[in-house]
Amino acid sequence: MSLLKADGIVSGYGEIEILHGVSLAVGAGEVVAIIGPNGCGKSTLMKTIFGLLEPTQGTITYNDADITGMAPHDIVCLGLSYVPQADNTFLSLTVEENLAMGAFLRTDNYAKQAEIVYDLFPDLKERRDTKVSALSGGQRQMVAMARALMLEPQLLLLDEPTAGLAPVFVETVFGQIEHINQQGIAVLMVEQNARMALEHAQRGYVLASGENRFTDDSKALLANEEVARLYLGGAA
Amino acid sequence: MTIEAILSSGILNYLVGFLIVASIYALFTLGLNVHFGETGLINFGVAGFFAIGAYTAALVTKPLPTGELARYTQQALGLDQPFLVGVIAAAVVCGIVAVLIGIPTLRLREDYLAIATIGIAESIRLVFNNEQWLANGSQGLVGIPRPLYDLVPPAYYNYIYLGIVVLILAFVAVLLERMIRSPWGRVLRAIREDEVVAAAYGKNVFGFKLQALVLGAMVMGIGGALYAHNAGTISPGVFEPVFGTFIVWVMLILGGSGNTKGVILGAFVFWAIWAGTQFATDALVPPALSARAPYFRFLLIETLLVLMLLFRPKGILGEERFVSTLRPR
Amino acid sequence: MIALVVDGVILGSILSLGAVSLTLVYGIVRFANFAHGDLMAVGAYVAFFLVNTAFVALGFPDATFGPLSFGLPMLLALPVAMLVTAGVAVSVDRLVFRPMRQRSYAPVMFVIGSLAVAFAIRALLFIIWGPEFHFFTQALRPALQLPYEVRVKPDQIFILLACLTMVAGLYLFLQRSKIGKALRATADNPDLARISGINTEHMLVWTWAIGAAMAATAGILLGIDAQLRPEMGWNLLLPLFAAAILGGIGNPYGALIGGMTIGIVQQVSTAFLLPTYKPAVAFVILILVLLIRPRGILGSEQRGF
Amino acid sequence: MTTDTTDALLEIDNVAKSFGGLQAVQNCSLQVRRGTITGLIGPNGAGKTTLFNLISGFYAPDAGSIVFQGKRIDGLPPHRVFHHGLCRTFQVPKELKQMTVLENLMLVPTGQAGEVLGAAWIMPWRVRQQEREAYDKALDVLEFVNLAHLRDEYAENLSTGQKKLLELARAMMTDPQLIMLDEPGAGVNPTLLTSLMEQIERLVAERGITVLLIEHNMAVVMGLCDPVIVMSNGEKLAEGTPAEIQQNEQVLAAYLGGQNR
Repeated sequence: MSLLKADGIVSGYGEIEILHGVSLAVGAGEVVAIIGPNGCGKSTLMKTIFGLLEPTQGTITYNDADITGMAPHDIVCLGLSYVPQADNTFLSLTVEENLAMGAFLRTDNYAKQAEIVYDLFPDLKERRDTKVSALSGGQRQMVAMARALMLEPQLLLLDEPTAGLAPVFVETVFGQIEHINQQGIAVLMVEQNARMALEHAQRGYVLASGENRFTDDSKALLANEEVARLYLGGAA
Repeated sequence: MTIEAILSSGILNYLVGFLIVASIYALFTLGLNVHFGETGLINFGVAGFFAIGAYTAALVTKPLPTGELARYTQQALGLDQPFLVGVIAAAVVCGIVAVLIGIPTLRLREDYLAIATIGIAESIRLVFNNEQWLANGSQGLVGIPRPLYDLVPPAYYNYIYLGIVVLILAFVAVLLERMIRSPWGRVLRAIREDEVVAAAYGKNVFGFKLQALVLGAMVMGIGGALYAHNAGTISPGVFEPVFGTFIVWVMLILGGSGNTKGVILGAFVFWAIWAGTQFATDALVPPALSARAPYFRFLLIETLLVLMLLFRPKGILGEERFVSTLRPR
Repeated sequence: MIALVVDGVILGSILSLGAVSLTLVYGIVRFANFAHGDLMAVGAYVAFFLVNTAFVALGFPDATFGPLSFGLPMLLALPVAMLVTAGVAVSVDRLVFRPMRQRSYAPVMFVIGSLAVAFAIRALLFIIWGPEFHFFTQALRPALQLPYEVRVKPDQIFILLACLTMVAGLYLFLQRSKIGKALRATADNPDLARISGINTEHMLVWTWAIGAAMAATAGILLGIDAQLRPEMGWNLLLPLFAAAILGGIGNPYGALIGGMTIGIVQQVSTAFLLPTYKPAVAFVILILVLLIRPRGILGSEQRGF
Repeated sequence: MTTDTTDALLEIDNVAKSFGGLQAVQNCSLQVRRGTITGLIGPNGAGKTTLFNLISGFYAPDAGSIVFQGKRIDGLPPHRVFHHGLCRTFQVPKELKQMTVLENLMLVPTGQAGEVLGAAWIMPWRVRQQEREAYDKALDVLEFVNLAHLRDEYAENLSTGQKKLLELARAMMTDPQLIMLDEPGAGVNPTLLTSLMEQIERLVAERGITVLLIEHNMAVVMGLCDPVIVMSNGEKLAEGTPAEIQQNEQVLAAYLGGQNR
């Protein structure tokens, strides 16, 4: 049974249609990667799923409930968290406070969940009282993910978690994603770092020009030569 | 009725006085239109330039007090110059003040100019209020000469002055309209819309903003000078922010910010509304509260501005579609 | 001179309270609110009405606290005035600024709107209470004699302590409470706040309420120290903005230092200038700051053109 | 892969820029040769747009130098950079909303006598003549980008795709040495895209303008650009002909991730 299901999504900005009918599904506890050349509509898909853009066609269901066109504020309550690509931390707040903001909707004491999250990111525990603006890019990405985990989501949406990070951090971030998944949390990530993403995912979707191009097991995608060629030269 | 009787009738006199003041306010509105309407500069200190213009004109055209008068009136200078010299001096001094205030603020975000212009307006008022030697302190100056006063009998003088004011207003309006609706004005409007684009296409944004600030301030200075010669007497109390600044903003938004005809229309329409509210408050406000009646009128115009901003931000006329009138059609 | 500095600290503490609340509002609503000074005046007049009219009519005892010029009625009036002022600010936001937000107006329109609100509030104060000065009390209290010929009124010590308590309270609120942290988060990154499930419209209501309540307190304290006039808010506008900009606009802790600095400089300037020049002194400091350290004050790398 | 430095129009040497701890551009050195259409590609976050902002004067670099036609331009304000002969467009269209399409274009030409305060009074003939020239040129450009029918429309009423074209049209109003295009093809429909590519080629061939463009559409890059420069993590990773780039292991790795170290 799928946790999240998007069916025939048509979406974009204003009059520019970026997605021309994309479908995907994420099962409980799965790690799924969306890859594809720049401009193929990966981020647009993420924003549409999370209610930041409204699709002109298609439906999105989560746990069998229709969430198409719902406000992000309400989607968060359902157990779906989103880490945007840029500006994804509160820079002037401390690490601890960023986590507290992630747990804003919780009415109980969130300390227990904070401990669980800190166990996932031991680096952050040491720096819990440091302002995020003093952290490195890789650490900030961890704060962003930690914030999104505070509501104990069943599914985490990650938009380009390694964009702009130094290579040494890229592996760390993927390691963290694996840890998160081990807690039983499903992950749907958009990545330009396609090889690494597929190595850490069970399944992958390859988008091109706003349409599904390939859908397969990640090992099969990694072996597919056409996928590799898509990145340089075949995107039109 | 004889012509003389008509000319000196009360209603007509009232109308002429009304038109003179409305025309002077139209000059302030034209100046503010260069600032805000065209360039997007927030000047909350119109009253400051109003005051500087009025005092400059007074000090340049008045002679130094002599004899008995000198015991009661102090003024730093009294140049005894003709009317037009005073008007030009008022414009020049306002322009210089605009440069001084523009340099620290125009590179920063728009709120800073707003705060700084309030500052200059308040400070100017404080200086004229407290510095007795400069322009007779809080009592202000009286006996500011009126141009061409000996031409006709005093009862008809207002017609002459109305002519002078309307001529100057027309001159300034035509002058400004052509400048605004030329490539120069196009740059100003581009800065108002997005100064990043203007800079990316090679326009010296700071330079153009400064030109606009100075030009608008000079027009306000002319308005101030005409006010001083009309009233014949000025004191710091005249340049309170409600009368000096706020009313001008309401006129600008009402008539149509960015449209020369619109802002002149706004000045006249608003001044008519303002006069109308006087009759209304006289009739409606109980005599016991009559001292507070003006504040009912203020409340009314403040509400009017908010309603305009919310429901008709483009004013009566709105902007002309094309900036440049020099282009081919 | 030391006496002037001491006076400056008292004035500075009131300015700090005003500037801290001004800058708090600025950080969230993101425009310069020119009606902030007038919210201070609203607070002062509401307290005046309670203490000198309502409570008297209700037959409250008019006892004063020891050497202070006021008593229990004032302490009761303070929270009521804070609430009323908060209500005024929230209503203004609902009637004027929220429609503008919904129509995504440019920031300049909000600034012009706030000027209209400022004058409207002032006109209402004139209509209700008239143009004359008002005093909370006519009673004169002896000043305390301190070393170095410093004379301090007991009221002034109360003012200083009250301001410091309020600012400290705000600090704790922003640092410790859930809403306080959410306010800082919203000021920092409104989009991310929304994604995290924070309702930013609620945060705006909180901001206006807290900012106005603090402004009301500052207004009342100023009324205790000096007198009440309908234009008191307008006269405070320049010192308040100068303090907020000096401290780095949007930064409450900077505004505290800025307020103290402006207060002390204003008072010390009276040794050389007429006291009526105080707003002009604030203006000169403002211009100097803009000339010398505008970037440090903006706190960002954005370039001017 | 060798670059002849003698005909370098734009030389970027060891430029660095960070934002509050995040290194957006670092040790970036690259050159744009005169008469080329140089493509700048790289994954998101590689620092391409930051580099554009550094070159065009919207940011001052923390370190390094930017030399254009033998003159240093780093640290100059944007309008001075423009007058050195360097023009840019914006990734997210920045149309002047309450101005017509035509006047968005007529703003651009340099040396307009009418931009001097009062020129409309002092020398109306000259201003009028220049306005006619600007008008004719603007109409030509609008004709080309298929916006001529919208010339008197307010720019804010255009669709996003049309705004993108307006962005390009504005750049075409100038006669610079170098045009920097930030994703000119994004959101433009395929038919128009083909003619857009032709026009860029004509700019180079007929008017001798050099072009530096950021583009994500690989068909555009590979069909139009030579050389192609690849950026990754804020620095230049590789440079070469489209064919070379397509076979470069390092580049493949940077895009696909994995072994780029």
